[in-house]
Amino acid sequence: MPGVVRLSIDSDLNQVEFIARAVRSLCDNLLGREDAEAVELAVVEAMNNIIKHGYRGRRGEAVDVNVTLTRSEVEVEVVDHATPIPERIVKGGEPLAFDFDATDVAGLPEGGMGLTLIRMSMDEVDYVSRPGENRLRMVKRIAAS
Amino acid sequence: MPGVVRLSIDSDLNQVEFIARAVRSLCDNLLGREDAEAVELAVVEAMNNIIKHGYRGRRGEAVDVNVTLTRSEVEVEVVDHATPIPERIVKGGEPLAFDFDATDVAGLPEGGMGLTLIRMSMDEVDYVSRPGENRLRMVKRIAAS
Amino acid sequence: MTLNDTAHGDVLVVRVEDSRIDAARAPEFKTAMIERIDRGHVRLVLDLSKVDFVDSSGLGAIVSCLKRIGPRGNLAVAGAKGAVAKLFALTRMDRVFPLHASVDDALKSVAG
Amino acid sequence: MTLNDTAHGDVLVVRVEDSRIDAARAPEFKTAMIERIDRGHVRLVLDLSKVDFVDSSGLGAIVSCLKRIGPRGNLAVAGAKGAVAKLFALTRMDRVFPLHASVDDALKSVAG
Ligand SMILES: Nc1ncnc2c1ncn2[C@@H]1O[C@H](COP(=O)(O)OP(=O)(O)O)[C@@H](O)[C@H]1O
Ligand SMILES: Nc1ncnc2c1ncn2[C@@H]1O[C@H](COP(=O)(O)OP(=O)(O)O)[C@@H](O)[C@H]1O
Repeated sequence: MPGVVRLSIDSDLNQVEFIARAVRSLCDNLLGREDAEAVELAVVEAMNNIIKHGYRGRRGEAVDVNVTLTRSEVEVEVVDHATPIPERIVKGGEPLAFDFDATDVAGLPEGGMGLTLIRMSMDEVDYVSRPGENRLRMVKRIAAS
Repeated sequence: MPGVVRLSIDSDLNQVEFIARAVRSLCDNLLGREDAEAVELAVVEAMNNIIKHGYRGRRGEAVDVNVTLTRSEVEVEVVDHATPIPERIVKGGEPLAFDFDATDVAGLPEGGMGLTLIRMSMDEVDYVSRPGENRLRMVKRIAAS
Repeated sequence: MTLNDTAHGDVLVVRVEDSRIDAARAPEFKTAMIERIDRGHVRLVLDLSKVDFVDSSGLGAIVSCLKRIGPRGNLAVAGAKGAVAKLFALTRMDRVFPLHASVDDALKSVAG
Repeated sequence: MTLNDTAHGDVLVVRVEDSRIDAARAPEFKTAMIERIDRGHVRLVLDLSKVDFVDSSGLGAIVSCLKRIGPRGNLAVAGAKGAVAKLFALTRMDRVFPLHASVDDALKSVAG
């Protein structure tokens, strides 16, 4: 029987760590430490993006996180009712965020790393945007033991 | 700035442990181990009661838990839309649940301990029942350090 | 709910392998224990050393086992710690089930 | 965001006392670091030994500090472990900030 917990915070960056902690505790028995940390990073990046870009820092809106735990995977779905991620960015193909010249300090990226980190941290990522609702679904598979 | 997280599960006893784990992780930095365990017990007893007595084991209904973390206290509010706790039980005055004769095995209580445990585990407990909505508010104060 | 049985003379030591005995698991736990009692195991040590959470339903199930045994035998609890030991103390069930630190201590108290 | 400063010759060791450098804290962290750089501390060791989570905004703030220092000095990272070290590796920022196990190692690499 899968575990299903719905979590929700206000669109406030200060609240994101609480979701992070709760999601970590839900994953901890199922995933190893490294995989649980990867899920935490992906969830935090997704929520930060929604709050910063989707709601443009506007508080008082809800960001919802649905966590489903099964024997084989942890699924985290982040739901918002804000501006969606622009389609060209979603469809952006392989990300080049970390393909920078390490010797060119002035040219180092200070941002634009979040979506790439989400893709690298999870096994499956998909994004469905409908009028008034965006759902980012992220799956981490449980390593067979 | 207080942390406010809303959690929700289906009215299914198997889901209660996930709320327990998430609430524990939210309390753990603020409360000591014993106090965090006390909060976990109170939340579990409250949710079990709602599912067993309020919804009479009927699944597919929501049980909501709002956790508010401040510098001075952890507040957990459990909200349901089921049958309320009968008023005579809420108003029952001092509970006598544990005032049993330890030598009379056949007379030992096997149930009726949940509400007493909730009261013993938390610093403040109040219950507000309105048509269609019941709110059990439980507060644990953070020990001054 | 996984239970691990070890016979020590006429005493059966039952170790609970799950970390929780809660309302979701209590019915299954109770059924499994009653089945052992009804097979004639009326001297039991319940080893809770791997359990870190018991709620009132779990405690109620343990009490049921003691009632089922009745005057024929005994049930001792070993290895309860942290929140589990606290629950026995809060409910004053530690007067009914003295808490033994180890299975060995519990075996002595329950031996016929 | 609490930062703890220790001077070692012309190198300033800044230990982050919070367990997270995330999007909520990154602006404050960056302001505090830039303030040190602008006071002339252009050889810095950032001690992350107490930090167990950094997100891309926190990492971006660390990169900003390096840019602010520019060719005048250097910034070395010490004590990054677990998820924090992993983030530097994933983003390949470990090519920019070699990760030093201890503050002592980092001091050697940043000394003028
Ligand atoms: N939830 C979102 N809603 C709207 N736009 C988004 C969202 N997430 C990402 N974006 C857009 O995609 C860009 C890249 O995002 P990301 O890789 O996380 O980097 P960063 O947030 O640092 O800019 C953002 O700058 C923003 O324009
Ligand atoms: N959420 C609830 N909704 C309806 N009735 C309740 C609720 N919680 C408790 N009750 C009533 O109060 C009684 C005492 O509850 P409790 O002390 O938790 O013991 P138990 O659940 O073991 O009976 C229950 O038997 C039930 O009749």
